[in-house]
Amino acid sequence: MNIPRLEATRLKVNLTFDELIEARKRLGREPNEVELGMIDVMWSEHCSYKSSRRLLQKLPKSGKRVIVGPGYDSGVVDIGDGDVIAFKIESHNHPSAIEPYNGAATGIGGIIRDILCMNCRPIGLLDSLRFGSLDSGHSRWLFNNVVRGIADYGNCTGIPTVSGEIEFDESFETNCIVNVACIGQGRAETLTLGRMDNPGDIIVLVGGATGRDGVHGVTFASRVITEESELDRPAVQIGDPFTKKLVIEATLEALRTGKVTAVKDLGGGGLTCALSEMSSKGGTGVQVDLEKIHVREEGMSPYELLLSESQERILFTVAPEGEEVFKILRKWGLAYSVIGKVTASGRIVAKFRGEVVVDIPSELLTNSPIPRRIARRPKTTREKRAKAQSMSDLSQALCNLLSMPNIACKEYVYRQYDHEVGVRTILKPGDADAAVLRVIGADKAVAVKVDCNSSYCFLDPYNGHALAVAEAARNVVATGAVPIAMTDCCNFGNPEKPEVYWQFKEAIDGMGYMLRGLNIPCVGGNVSFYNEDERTGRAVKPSTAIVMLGLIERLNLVTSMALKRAGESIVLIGKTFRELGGSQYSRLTGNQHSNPPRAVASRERSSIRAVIEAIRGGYVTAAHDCSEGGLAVALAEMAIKGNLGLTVDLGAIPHKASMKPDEVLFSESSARFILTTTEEHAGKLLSLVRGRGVAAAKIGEVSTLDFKVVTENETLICCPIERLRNAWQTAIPELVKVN
Amino acid sequence: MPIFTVEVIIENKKMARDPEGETIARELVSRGGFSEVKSIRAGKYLRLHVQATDSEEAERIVNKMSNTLRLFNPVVHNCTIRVRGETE
Amino acid sequence: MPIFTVEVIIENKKMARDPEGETIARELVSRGGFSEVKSIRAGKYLRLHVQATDSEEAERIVNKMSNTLRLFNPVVHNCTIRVRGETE
Amino acid sequence: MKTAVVRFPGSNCDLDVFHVLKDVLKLEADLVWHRDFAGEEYDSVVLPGGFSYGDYLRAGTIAAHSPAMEQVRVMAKEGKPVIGICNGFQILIESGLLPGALLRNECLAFVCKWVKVRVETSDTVFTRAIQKGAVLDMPIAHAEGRYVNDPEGLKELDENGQVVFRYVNNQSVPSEDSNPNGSMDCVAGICNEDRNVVGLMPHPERASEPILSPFSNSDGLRILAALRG
Ligand SMILES: Nc1ncnc2c1ncn2[C@@H]1O[C@H](COP(=O)(O)OP(=O)(O)O)[C@@H](O)[C@H]1O
Ligand SMILES: [Mg+2]
Repeated sequence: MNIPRLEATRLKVNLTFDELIEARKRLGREPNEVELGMIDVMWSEHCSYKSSRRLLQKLPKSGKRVIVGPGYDSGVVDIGDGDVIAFKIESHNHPSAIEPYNGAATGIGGIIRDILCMNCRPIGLLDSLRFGSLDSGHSRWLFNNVVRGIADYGNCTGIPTVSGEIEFDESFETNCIVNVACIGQGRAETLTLGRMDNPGDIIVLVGGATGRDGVHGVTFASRVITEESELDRPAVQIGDPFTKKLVIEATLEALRTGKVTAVKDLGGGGLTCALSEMSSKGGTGVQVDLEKIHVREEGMSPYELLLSESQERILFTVAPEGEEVFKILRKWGLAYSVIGKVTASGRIVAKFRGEVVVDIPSELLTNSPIPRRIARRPKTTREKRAKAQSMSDLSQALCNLLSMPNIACKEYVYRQYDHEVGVRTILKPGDADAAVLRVIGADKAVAVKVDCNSSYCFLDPYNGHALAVAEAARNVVATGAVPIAMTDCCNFGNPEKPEVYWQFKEAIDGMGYMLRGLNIPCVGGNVSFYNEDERTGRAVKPSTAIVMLGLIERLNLVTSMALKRAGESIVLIGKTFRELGGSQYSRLTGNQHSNPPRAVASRERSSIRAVIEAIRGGYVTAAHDCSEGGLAVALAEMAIKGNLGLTVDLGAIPHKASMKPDEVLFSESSARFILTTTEEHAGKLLSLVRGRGVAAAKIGEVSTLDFKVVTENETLICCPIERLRNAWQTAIPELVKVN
Repeated sequence: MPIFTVEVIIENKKMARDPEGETIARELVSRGGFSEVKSIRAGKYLRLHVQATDSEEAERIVNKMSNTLRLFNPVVHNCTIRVRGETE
Repeated sequence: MPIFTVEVIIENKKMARDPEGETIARELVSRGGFSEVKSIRAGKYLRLHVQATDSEEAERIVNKMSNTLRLFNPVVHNCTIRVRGETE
Repeated sequence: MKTAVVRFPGSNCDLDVFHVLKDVLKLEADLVWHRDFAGEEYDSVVLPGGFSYGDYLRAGTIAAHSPAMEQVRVMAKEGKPVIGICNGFQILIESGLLPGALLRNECLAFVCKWVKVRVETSDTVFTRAIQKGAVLDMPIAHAEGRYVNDPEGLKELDENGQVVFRYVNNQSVPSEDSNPNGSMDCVAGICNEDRNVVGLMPHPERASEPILSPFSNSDGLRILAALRG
């Protein structure tokens, strides 16, 4: 019997000694080469979540709207009338760091499949990106190519990229962060779960032909990037959005026949991962014949066939007599192969040229041993609070803040994204804190945003992650939505290092605290570890992108951030404290080392409830949350968007008398919103909010003139809107132009 | 100093996929009946005029340029530089 | 029958401009140190494997194909076809 | 009047157009797979936007060779209304039903934004009910929309009144800063000599419901409403 062998296999295993012993014990014999490869991949950090699994359990995951929680391809929530939304986020940091264009593109490809698997149509993409400073040529190269990769893939597949965020910080210079999310819409009664429940169903591999590409992609993502990985060529896939578009349409059409019982994407871990996860979830097994797989290259070994990560592939299980399904696949010009069937054995059995080459319990593959990880608080995290230096010209300070890349307008990026396709996007990138997508044919919409502030997360992971959850929630609330569920993507360094593991542990606790406080369930997530540069030994700032989903119950509640009419009142919700640690203003003034704003769940909850009530009451004409850059920046953004001026009285802003004007204007205290309201409604709005125990004050009025902040006896800021707009809009295009 | 015509061709690596070439071959060329065409790879093409003392120098300059501007990424691309001779 | 490697190069006519070439040229200027590069044109490149009795036939096939299938738009493109020789 | 929305592999605005025709305009319309398309069953046809065949080689080229385009050619000759939106426009150009070329945007990037286009003639099947000089708000979303033609071709188009739409600024004037892709003469859409085949880069179907428009109007519907007959 001539079975091709891959000589290097044995050497490439990343399993630890303990894991090897455990594998042998559970299997009751020595695993063969192919089985060892499968165990290696499935027990990698990427597939097994071995360092994070236990801690992730601590996040709240139930709620009355949750239909599918963590553990499946994506979370699914009920938005009423039988309509459901599936959403999921995933990281593609490692491939993007060495091949930004294809790395980001295939990230989009992967996340789309996760939605498709639930029998939901993908209706929106989001991207959460972190790079080093745009002053660096390498960062500009990463930035431009990541954005182009997302644009080309999303645009071609016809899924609008509706929202996102970008942060620039030196810690991401080598290890950029590329997290992409997808949301999909479906019906509760036709949801599918990626699991094999019915022995006898046939297993069909659909889409791209299997090649040698990406064998070991997963173990690669679970390692630190080294000089060597620059040569690890096959680990970065080439995206093929055209085939993906065909896969999307064909899959949705095939699912409509009712003959497709489950769908699962082939991503990290390839066929091995799909087969073992689907069967172990259903308590079933599989029998497959590897020769049946349609291949792109000759002479592929069983090992390569089972572990290839070729793109644009998807696995179906089909009820016997599913000829209609094959007809649909042929119509869309998709290749497919019937590779085996579901069994009741609980084992993955694979044959190649008549010989059994794999016979292993699927549960062994999906249930990795959990290693002991130690958490130790690093010494340097909490540095003592230093006072930020004041800038005397506050007009200039505001303009400088507006042109800081973390605050500046991201139009350069979202112009490249088709954010309109699908005719659902009511609030588009730049219109509001979150994107709003209508549900066609119904009087309701959903709001989505992804958010995180890595400076806060770095200074105090617990508090910073709580703040990220709160900000994401406020973002959807500001558009008129009630936050109903979230999903997250954690990006950390090497979890084997106690300091990193401590950050992770704190992060989960902080998120859990805020989620419980706001009563928002977590329906899934993704963890990316080993985001650190071996050369410098430096890890990225810990950051967890929070995707928040909100439901807008009636379309007339949709609220944007632009100022609407001169004469309207400007109302500030929430209290302003001296909280400039990690703020953009302290970055501007050269002082980065104090504590971030404090996250207080009860305060967030009250502010959020008050704003939701106010919008429902019809009192709000514009809303915006206060985050980076504080009150002044938030006001400036509203003014720029509405092309209107305003006058705000500093004295009317509730704050401690000892705070200096710049501290009041640029502090990034959480739990705050700015609303505008008509003169007629101002009184009602204030009493509604105050009645809920939340601080609220009318701080000024919208005008047709300049942007003004005044006190009783002086003018602190006076800027024409054009000057603000110019600072805000030209900053990023100018920076990327530099060579 | 003479002027050389130099070509730069950037293609996906041999072992990498080329969805564009594959699609053109499948959907256009073979449907159009040109069965003699067995395979297609698509790439990007640049034609430069370079002033240099000789063809080696011309090649060196273009090589340096391709790397400086990151016209290709060695992780996924092959880059071929050809000096096509002197231009009058 | 032998297989020939044939190249197809599609470039914009002058009138259609070449923003990509212009951009690369501009970047070179702004980086400085590449004053030897006098002009840049960007185009699309296809590498075909064509089965034919000889190189003339290979060229004829590709030529016919380029016109029939409109691999280029004659209003705005120039198309160059080159047989690069036999493939083993 | 029955309209076909032809779906090529990679079309992605097919469902959007279909939604507007069915749910907004309440027209009789079918979503037709390109291989099943029989022109004689329809009174008009829409070639929707998207990335047919991935836009590989050049946007629209591969779809232009599809047998469905033979059907469209016959319909065009019979004087039936034919509209190509974005990728549909590119397909009409590549199949020779409309003159010129659509090349990569001057900025070399995909551009998605709302633009203003001026209606240059009321003398087409799709602009009959719109006054010449009217300015419409619609979004564009494309990477290859730079309209190019040789000088004679361009002159001829202009003289025949075949330029149907131009990108204009807030003063309703075609200008460099209103031109999102570097098109010659700010051309955003054209028609054939018989004035029944129209192609345009902006997406009327995305501007057909006030809720989707930043200007709360439904300017795009004014074009698609022509399919009522
Ligand atoms: N990478 C991106 N992709 C798409 N849209 C983006 C991206 N980055 C920012 N945006 C959009 O720009 C606007 C401002 O984003 P951001 O500065 O993160 O807002 P906030 O400060 O409220 O979190 C939002 O509408 C957001 O969706
Ligand atoms: Mg943000």
